[in-house]
Amino acid sequence: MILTLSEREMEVARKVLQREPNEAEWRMLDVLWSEHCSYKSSKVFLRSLPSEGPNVVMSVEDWQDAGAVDIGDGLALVLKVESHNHPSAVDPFNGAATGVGGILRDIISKGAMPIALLDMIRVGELNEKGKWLLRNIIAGIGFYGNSVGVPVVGGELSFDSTYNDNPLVDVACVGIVDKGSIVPSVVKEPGLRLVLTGFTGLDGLGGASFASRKLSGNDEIGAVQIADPFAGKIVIDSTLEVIKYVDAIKDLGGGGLAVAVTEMANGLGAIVNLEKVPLRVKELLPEEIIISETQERMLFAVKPENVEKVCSKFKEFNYPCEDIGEITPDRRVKFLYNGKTVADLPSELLLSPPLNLMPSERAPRRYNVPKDVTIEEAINKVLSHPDLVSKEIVYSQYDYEVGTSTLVKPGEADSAVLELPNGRLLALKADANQDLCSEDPYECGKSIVAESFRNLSTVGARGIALVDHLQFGDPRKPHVYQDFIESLRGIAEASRFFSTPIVGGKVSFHNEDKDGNPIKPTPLVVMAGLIEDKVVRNEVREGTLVLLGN
Amino acid sequence: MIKVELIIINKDGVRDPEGETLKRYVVDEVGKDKVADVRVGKVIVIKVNSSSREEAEKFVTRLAEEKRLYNPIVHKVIVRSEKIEDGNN
Amino acid sequence: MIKVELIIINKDGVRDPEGETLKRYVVDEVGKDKVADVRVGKVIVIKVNSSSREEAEKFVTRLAEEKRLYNPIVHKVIVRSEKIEDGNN
Amino acid sequence: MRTAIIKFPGTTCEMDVLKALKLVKADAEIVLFNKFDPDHYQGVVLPGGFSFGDYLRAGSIAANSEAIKGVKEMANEGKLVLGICNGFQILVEAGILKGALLPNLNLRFVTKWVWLRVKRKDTPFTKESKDVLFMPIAHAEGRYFLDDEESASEIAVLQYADERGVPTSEANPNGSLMNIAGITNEGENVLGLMPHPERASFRSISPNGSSDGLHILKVFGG
Ligand SMILES: Nc1ncnc2c1ncn2[C@@H]1O[C@H](COP(=O)(O)OP(=O)(O)O)[C@@H](O)[C@H]1O
Repeated sequence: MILTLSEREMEVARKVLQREPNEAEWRMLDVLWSEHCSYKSSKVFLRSLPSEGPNVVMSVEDWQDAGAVDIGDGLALVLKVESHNHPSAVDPFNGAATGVGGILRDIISKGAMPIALLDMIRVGELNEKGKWLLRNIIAGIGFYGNSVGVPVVGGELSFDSTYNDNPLVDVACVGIVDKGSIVPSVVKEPGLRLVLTGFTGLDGLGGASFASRKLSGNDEIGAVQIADPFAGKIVIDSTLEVIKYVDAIKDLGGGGLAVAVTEMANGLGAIVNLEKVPLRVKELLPEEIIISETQERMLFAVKPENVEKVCSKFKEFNYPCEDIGEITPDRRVKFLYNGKTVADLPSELLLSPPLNLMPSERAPRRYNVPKDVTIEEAINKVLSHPDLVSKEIVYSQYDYEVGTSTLVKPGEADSAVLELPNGRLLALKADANQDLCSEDPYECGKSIVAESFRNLSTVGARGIALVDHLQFGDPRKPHVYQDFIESLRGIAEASRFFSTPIVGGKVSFHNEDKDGNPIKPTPLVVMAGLIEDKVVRNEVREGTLVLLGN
Repeated sequence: MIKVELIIINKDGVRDPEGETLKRYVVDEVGKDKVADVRVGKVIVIKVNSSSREEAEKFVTRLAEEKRLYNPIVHKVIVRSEKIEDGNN
Repeated sequence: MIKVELIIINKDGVRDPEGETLKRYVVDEVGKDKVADVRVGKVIVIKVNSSSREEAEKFVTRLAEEKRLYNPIVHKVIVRSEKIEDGNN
Repeated sequence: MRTAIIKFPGTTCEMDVLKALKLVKADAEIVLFNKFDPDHYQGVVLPGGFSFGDYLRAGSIAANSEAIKGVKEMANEGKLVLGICNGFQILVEAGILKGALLPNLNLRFVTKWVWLRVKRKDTPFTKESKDVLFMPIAHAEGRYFLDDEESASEIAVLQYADERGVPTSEANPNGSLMNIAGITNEGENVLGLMPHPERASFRSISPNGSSDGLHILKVFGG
């Protein structure tokens, strides 16, 4: 058994339990206490983000699967960004595609209808491997987004050798929901049934925290998740049909059932009968069912009388749906298999890993300005950089017209504009800047927020909210941790300045090349704005040159 | 001339949603108990100017690796070959 | 159990852009004379509960026709089979 | 006209089609594939998307469904049948329309606004249409093929063209035979096309402010 828990963390667990956890329990603790699920090294700082505002409906401190802001007429906009970097490095097609699937499920978990996606791609040099990565990442994003009918309306494409071994694939999604019908991720009362849809399989066994292992003689299966947008589409359509019958929704992501059940119970208890979980392959062990990360699954908390109504919507499409357990008052999360206890841990312990404040140390500033460059060289260098070529080859592979509401399309302006169901116009933009961030993460944090705000203004929109995604190397390295803290400080300061509350975000550490060097710090923000008057369309005619600023 | 067939298909433990869907919605309609499993993959047929099957197979295998025609983490490959008369088949 | 392989590939007169692209690649790499032709198609591997290869092949051929697993205007199909132990590959 | 918009698992454009059909005052509704009764309707639309994941070949699994048998019946009875994008692929896979739709020559999914020459105006769908229409395509398998050019030319209703309506090879986005973007059947009551008329029905989202898709969809009005 390979665990990522530290000695100190294991001691804490033993002390609280007054016994040695069994293998299944260690694995549960391992995923729930992983950085990915628990934010143990970042939570303190995320709490300092300006997350409040008159329009904010659901924000960082609510710790839900996505943030939400009021956009008038009783509607809320739900917003979320996430990366799928490591899976995309191994299998760019499926890695990128499952990233899209994951972010969509976050949005539908709130009961919101997904209306647009953005994709931000960062790859290294365009050698044989770089081209293979890029080609497959784009194809994977298109495969999933197109198949489920959610338009990809914008994004970024950037090249830097810092991403040679560790490409960054970020996807953001926005959705629309009636403000009063937002579905929580957590339950408030015992007695609710736990309903699971989708098959559980071998795939994605071990994604969140332990390395691949041999299974039935096959190698490395665990690392790979195959995208199935067809199943994803059934999950989206059916989930949106049943939201009126459910009390809480969690999608199954990192850490599988272990994490979804524990987080949904949110301090209450739960009993799950693992033999009821629909399986794709017969030979799965109970301990494996608990942590399998198979895609296209959702967990619902449902009043007993509504279980049938929920499941019938899935079964209509031949999609599995079972009542697997219940929320209990006893504050313990229990997994049973045919009545036998497989794991039994206090909710409180699972939800509160020892926080992790690590040493941080400011790196020497890395200003790296080449001297003696002629203006001609500089212009040639900039204009021939692959970041500045037309991105049509990317966005033309995405169905950005589906939904018949994409007003300003990819390639037409610095932000995308969508028509909302209430007639209002929504602008979206994502920005990051790895070069600036590697020189001065604090200034860079401010700068990327300001840049998104400016980009929105070019179509006539004012930013109303943002989500951030913080991508760094190993936080145990003091310079990396310090970069993280400083860029966050910069982002927070700029969001306060522009009154654009941060309603959600995500942290991705351990982005490194194969020699263990961290990537350039790459925080990224996605901002949403509303157009108050009409869309501004920039039109440059022959003979005009427009420069702003000093 | 050697005709080399390269079959690229997901490894046994790796899911194949295409095969699953085909089984569930098409094949099972004809006879549910008749078929145990359906898998879908890609086939590449290359006619190589060579007189040795072994050499031709090696050539195609190397090509598939170098040009990343498959992803060794997800796929397995099966290589077969046969000698053919020029231009035939 | 019989493992039946159904290979679906474009007829000779129908363009096969994937094969063409691949061929261009190869030609770039190793020279024009090495490779005469490249074609890319699909393979469906079906495990049929049957003890006769002939019967299994017939079943798959009928399935392919009735359920239009291929489009006779553009595709040709090749059916092959082999006997396997239950559960094995 | 009482019109069904059939939704298969994986269909993505049913809401957009409904929204556009409302503009032409059609009496349209979305029907799930396993609840479709052809006798209830005078017209049917198969919208775009990825029915059954488009596994195997685009449209091939849906083409095997009971619902498509019903569509075939309607086609035979002379009722109006429109297949858009994936709907066109399904009609072809089901043999209701002739030919095949193969992967685009450049092997990529492509989204793009294109000009279309209306080659035949003797179908109910194109009766009073303009000569040149502006609509978006979004597909990976749209290269029309038929092994008989003469008959392809006869059934062709729409061709990819330049702005003036000339079907040049530059205007061909996917390598279709004779730039074919849409075809009809012998009875002219079935139309299949790769471009999306429903996405070209709202002036605000059309790059040039047109709503040419309504020229096709209006047949379901009234
Ligand atoms: N990965 C991508 N996916 C979708 N659209 C993209 C992607 N990358 C770039 N685009 C779109 O291409 C257009 C031009 O991009 P870019 O040159 O990066 O603009 P900017 O400099 O304003 O960020 C924008 O509309 C952008 O949204």
